[in-house]
Amino acid sequence: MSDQHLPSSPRRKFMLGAAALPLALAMSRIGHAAALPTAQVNTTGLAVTDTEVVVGQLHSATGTMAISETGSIQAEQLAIDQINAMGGILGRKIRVIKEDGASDWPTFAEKSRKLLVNDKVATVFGCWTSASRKAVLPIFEKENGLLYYPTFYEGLEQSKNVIYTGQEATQQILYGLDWAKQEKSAKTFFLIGSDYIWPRTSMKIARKHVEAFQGGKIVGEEYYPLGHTNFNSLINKIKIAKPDCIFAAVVGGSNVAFYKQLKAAGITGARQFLLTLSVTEDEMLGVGGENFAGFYSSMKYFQSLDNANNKAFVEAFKKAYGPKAVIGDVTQAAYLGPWLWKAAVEKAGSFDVDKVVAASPGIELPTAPEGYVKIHENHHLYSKARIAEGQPDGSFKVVAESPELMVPDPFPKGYQ
Amino acid sequence: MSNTDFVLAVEDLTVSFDGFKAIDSLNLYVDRGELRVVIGPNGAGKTTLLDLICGKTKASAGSIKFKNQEMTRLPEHMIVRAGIGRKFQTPSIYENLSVFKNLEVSYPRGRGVFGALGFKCDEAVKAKVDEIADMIGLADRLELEAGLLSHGQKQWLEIGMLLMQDPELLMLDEPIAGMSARERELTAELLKRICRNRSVIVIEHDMEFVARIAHKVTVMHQGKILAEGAMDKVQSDPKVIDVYLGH
Amino acid sequence: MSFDEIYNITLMQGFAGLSLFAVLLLMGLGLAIIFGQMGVINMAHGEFMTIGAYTIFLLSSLTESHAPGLMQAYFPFAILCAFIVAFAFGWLAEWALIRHLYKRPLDTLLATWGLSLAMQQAFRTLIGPKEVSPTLPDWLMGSWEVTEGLDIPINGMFVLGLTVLVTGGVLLALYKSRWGLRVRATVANRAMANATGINTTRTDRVTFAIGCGIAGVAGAAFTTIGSTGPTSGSLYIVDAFLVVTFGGAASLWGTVVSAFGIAQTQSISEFFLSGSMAKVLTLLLIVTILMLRPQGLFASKVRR
Amino acid sequence: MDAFKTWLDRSGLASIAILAVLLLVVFPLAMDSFRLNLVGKYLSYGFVAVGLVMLWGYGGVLSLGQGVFFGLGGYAMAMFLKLEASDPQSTAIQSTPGIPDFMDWNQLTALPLWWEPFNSFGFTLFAVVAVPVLLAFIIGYAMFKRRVGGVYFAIITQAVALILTVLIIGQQGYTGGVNGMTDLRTLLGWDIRSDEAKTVLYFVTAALLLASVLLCRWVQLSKLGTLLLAMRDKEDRVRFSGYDVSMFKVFAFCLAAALSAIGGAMFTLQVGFMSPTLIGIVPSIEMVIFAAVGGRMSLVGAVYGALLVNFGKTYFSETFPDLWLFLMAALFIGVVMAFPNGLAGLYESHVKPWLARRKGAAAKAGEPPAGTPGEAGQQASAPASSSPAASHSTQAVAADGGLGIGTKVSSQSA
Repeated sequence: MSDQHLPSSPRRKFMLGAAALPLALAMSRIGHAAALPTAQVNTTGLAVTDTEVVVGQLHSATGTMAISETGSIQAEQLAIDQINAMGGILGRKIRVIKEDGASDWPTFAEKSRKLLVNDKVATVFGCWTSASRKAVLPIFEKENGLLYYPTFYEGLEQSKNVIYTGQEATQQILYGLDWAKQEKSAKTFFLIGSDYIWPRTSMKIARKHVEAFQGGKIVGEEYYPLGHTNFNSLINKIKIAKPDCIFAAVVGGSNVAFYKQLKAAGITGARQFLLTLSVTEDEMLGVGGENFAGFYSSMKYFQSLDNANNKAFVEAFKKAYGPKAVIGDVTQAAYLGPWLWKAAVEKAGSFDVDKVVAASPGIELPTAPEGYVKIHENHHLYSKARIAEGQPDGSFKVVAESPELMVPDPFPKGYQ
Repeated sequence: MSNTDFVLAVEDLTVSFDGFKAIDSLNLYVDRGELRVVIGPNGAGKTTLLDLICGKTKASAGSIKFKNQEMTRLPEHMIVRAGIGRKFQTPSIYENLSVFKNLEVSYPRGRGVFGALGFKCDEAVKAKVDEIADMIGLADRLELEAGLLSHGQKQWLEIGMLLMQDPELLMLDEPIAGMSARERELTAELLKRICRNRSVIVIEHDMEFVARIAHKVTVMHQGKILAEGAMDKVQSDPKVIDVYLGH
Repeated sequence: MSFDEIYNITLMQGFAGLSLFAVLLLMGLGLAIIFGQMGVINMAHGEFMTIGAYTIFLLSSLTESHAPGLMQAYFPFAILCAFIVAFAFGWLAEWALIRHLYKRPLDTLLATWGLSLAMQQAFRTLIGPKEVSPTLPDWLMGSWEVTEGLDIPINGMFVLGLTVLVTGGVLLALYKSRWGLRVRATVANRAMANATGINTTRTDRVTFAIGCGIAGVAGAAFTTIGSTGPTSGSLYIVDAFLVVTFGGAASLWGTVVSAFGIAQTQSISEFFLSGSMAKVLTLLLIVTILMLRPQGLFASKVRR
Repeated sequence: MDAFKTWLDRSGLASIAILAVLLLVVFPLAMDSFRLNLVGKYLSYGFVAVGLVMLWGYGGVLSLGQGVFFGLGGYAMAMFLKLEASDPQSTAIQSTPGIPDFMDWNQLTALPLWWEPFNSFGFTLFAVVAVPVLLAFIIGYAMFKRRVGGVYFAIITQAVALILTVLIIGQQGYTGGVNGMTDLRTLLGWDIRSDEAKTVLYFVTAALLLASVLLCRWVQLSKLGTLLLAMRDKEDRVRFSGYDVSMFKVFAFCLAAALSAIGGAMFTLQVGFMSPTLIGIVPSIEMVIFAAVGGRMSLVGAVYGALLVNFGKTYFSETFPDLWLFLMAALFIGVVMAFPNGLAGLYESHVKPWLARRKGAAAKAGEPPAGTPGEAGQQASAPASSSPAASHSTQAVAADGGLGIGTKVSSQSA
């Protein structure tokens, strides 16, 4: 995919979107580079030359997580290509070094060290699972690198060296639960998750919110091992508990099995209200629209979002990766990474990690496909929460949107 | 069961494989210093008998007493340590090790894990190896890789490995199979020397050889003892003749 | 809770156990044949299942785009194709790899492991790294509502029926057909079988290919209840191994009993405990029994 | 005899010495701190491979659960480091300061009792080895006493690996779950994340590994080593020579477990975290492949195998991101099919005869023709005599190795 194939309209929009930057600077690249010599924009020995800046991309292209991470790889690449087509950052083209984390946490650690220590990359876009992020985090902190992390996650973390472009748990959960109470009159909830930190933390927050703030009741809470494929016993327990709402955070291969078996047991959207934190358009490919129709998903982004930014983004994405390509929440969040970094670098006038980090809080991106985002002091994004209903053709219909931007709160008081 | 002076007292021994009784209420007594030969047609249960005595096969019923000590419940290595040595039908030696190593490994010291770790090949071991090598006629072959020995030499080596342990009862399954006439003669000599201070049970088909070495002969048939006694007496037993000719 | 509800839940829970039994048996069967009859550990078993699943996906896509009218009918035909495709790849794998390693059974394990890596990457390259979802005929979806509140999953019944069919077919073939006779003769005494004119090389190849073919059928059937992706096979392989190990490897009967035991233990404990605890409990039980009876439930009785 | 033995000794030691020079001198000089740390990580897998040589190559028993012991050793070390990293000051943000972060996330309010001993470094060092060895003893005793071996043993160890993974992931309040134990910082106040620390840890790892190789070599040369080999080929003969065969296998299993555990502990120290992905079936099989590539009969080969496969993995995945899995698969299959004795076998069957031929050609004149007709014995006793005849013996050995028996190859290479 090369820059000249890009449709002109998104390019113009993104140029506008790089808000702080005067148009003239972007157009006269050489003048810009001369105006900002490498010695000035790079004082810490990063891989930045007069014409080029090197960044790293660290996802699983192989192994079990490749299913999920492929979308992020594509979106980041798209954003970088678009930025390069606009003339790059501070007059320098972005060159990407791709590393394969291979769904293996020690490999993530090894590759992140390689990117930071050997390749001296200016920033890294990468990771998907919490485990991979936890594995690389000490390395980013030690080597003072910068990571843009795209996945919605459990929170309970805030690092100088990470910008979290997905939702932390409260942003994703609280609005959804309130909506469930108001619109669906849900009073009893059955919580189901895969057995690891993200679902457990999410469910802990959900339980607190339902019990302490909504006066609702949790009638069941269950966790199943990752990769579990048989949910018939669980489904019977749900049938006994008869919850108003099934609140689910099942991931990976289990996800598909869960929805196929729900459908087979007669639990469909028509008969039961289900709200999930873990089904995006990507998961829908495997689950199949017919198995999820009528269920609801709580995310900050859906491919069907109706705004100009998103239309341009979807068009560019499909142009690059084929008409059948789909965009899930994390894919969009990954797409934000390079743009947020660009904005911060340009605001800082430097590639130095410390300066970029210092410039980051307050960075706005009005061109984001999800609408508008802004980086909070705590390195998470202000963003809106949305609820969408699964359609039989595998798409989502957005049915609700939080009126205000949700403030990121990775260490929520009262939910610990 | 009774206390006896016998080295080996097998009483009412029975083993069945899926209902087939390979050994059927068998009684057998072996004296100290005796060389007993067990003969019988194929499938009579001779090898199974040795398997039972050395613990390779577990008995369904009955008792095996060695020096008045019950053996049927002991694991194989304890039976060996009690003083019963067993040579297999096909020579079973460590083909990749030298003759010396083969004998050394069989020396009854350092049999535990840590004993084996700390085992030193001292003068006593070497002396014993030399003594046995001399006895089995392999004194000039000590450095040879055992796999390169002739078939007869392998048989002797295995006997030698058993002798390293000074067993009080030695059981040999067809020790002269595949040997030349000259080797058979030497083996007969060897056996005679061996049983001077221990008991020996030999399974053999070659009647000439049996006549040469046996003190006493036991004839087995279908898991039972058909006849027992001196060679000439057994040979003239009509039941024995019937079994051998009938098959 | 009313009596009716308890009655319904009990029935549905009983069926849950049965359908898990069917799943476990179907995934273990191919492995058990290859392992039990040939002593070969096929670490690529999961990938042969994936081949079956992708066959269904490809055929469903083809049917959808070229002959939408046949959507209701393609599935049984696709399962047959899954068997044939997996059989063919199994045949190929035996010819290229396995036959050179019969004297070194542990090495087959390493070689098939390499094979599974290559197959996973091939799926990723050829079909794509993301999951896919074959369109299933309507009659396979949803539940059969016997009475109000009593839903029996149709896909569960389908898998159960298929398992019975395949298991019956295998047992019949093994004990009644010429092939079965040859296989059993080869297992009992290879040299003798050769001497009596059985082409053991061919017998091995067919046996391995049949094992892979059954894996393909399993994979195909599981598209109704689980995911289809490059690494889907790895979701099943471990359970499949446990079933075979626990059953005692040498006998198909053992595999059946072990699948039943594990399925019931897991299904019942999942109902009364939390999911993760149930898994741990089941596994601990398996290991404890294996410690006491390491040869598995149904060890072949051999004279040693 | 003595001449032969010293020759054997020396031959083993020579290759270990070359390895030592490579690890302690060449690598540190040739590599930057980043690559050296990577090698250090690979070497921690080397422990497992060395253990497998003893268990699989010598003992004839293949375990597919070595990741279990690697993991237990690693977790024991990680628990100590995690406690040290979780002092009340650095965890002040938690609801319960002073306990590891993942416990706090899982609503634990006090350190579980069984974690307490891991506050002591001495106990931790003891536990690193003792816990895995105890588990290996229990499993080994139960299995080997009942004469379970071969393929079946392999599968059962695999099941154990699976169970431990599920347990650790399921009990995340106590173990950190899928994420494992991360963010380990200091060892007795010494920052293990600094470059100097990593270099020191590399040398410690390399030295420990060399010590392990020497230890194993010593075991191989003892009567126990001879017995292990003997058992592998003629188990009944060993049993009926009065040895409790099962206990020797248990010993080999425990030895391999202890080595794996040390490797795991060194891994934790060098990489800075421990996670269940290192315990399961996949890493366990990979570790077997390290040993297979290096040569299952050769201790030094196993170390080279671990290095080579991991270098290959790193290099291929950096250079051919789309193809690397195919290349790795080809490597595994190729080694198993074509070189069952791995690199060491290749060396024994091709390089060594070639060297010997070159040497032999020079010294040929004046030597009597080796191997008198009908007496193959002359050949086999050759290793005891001087070098020219050695070419004959190695050829005999090579043929043997090619058949996959390879015992002789083994007893000569460390």
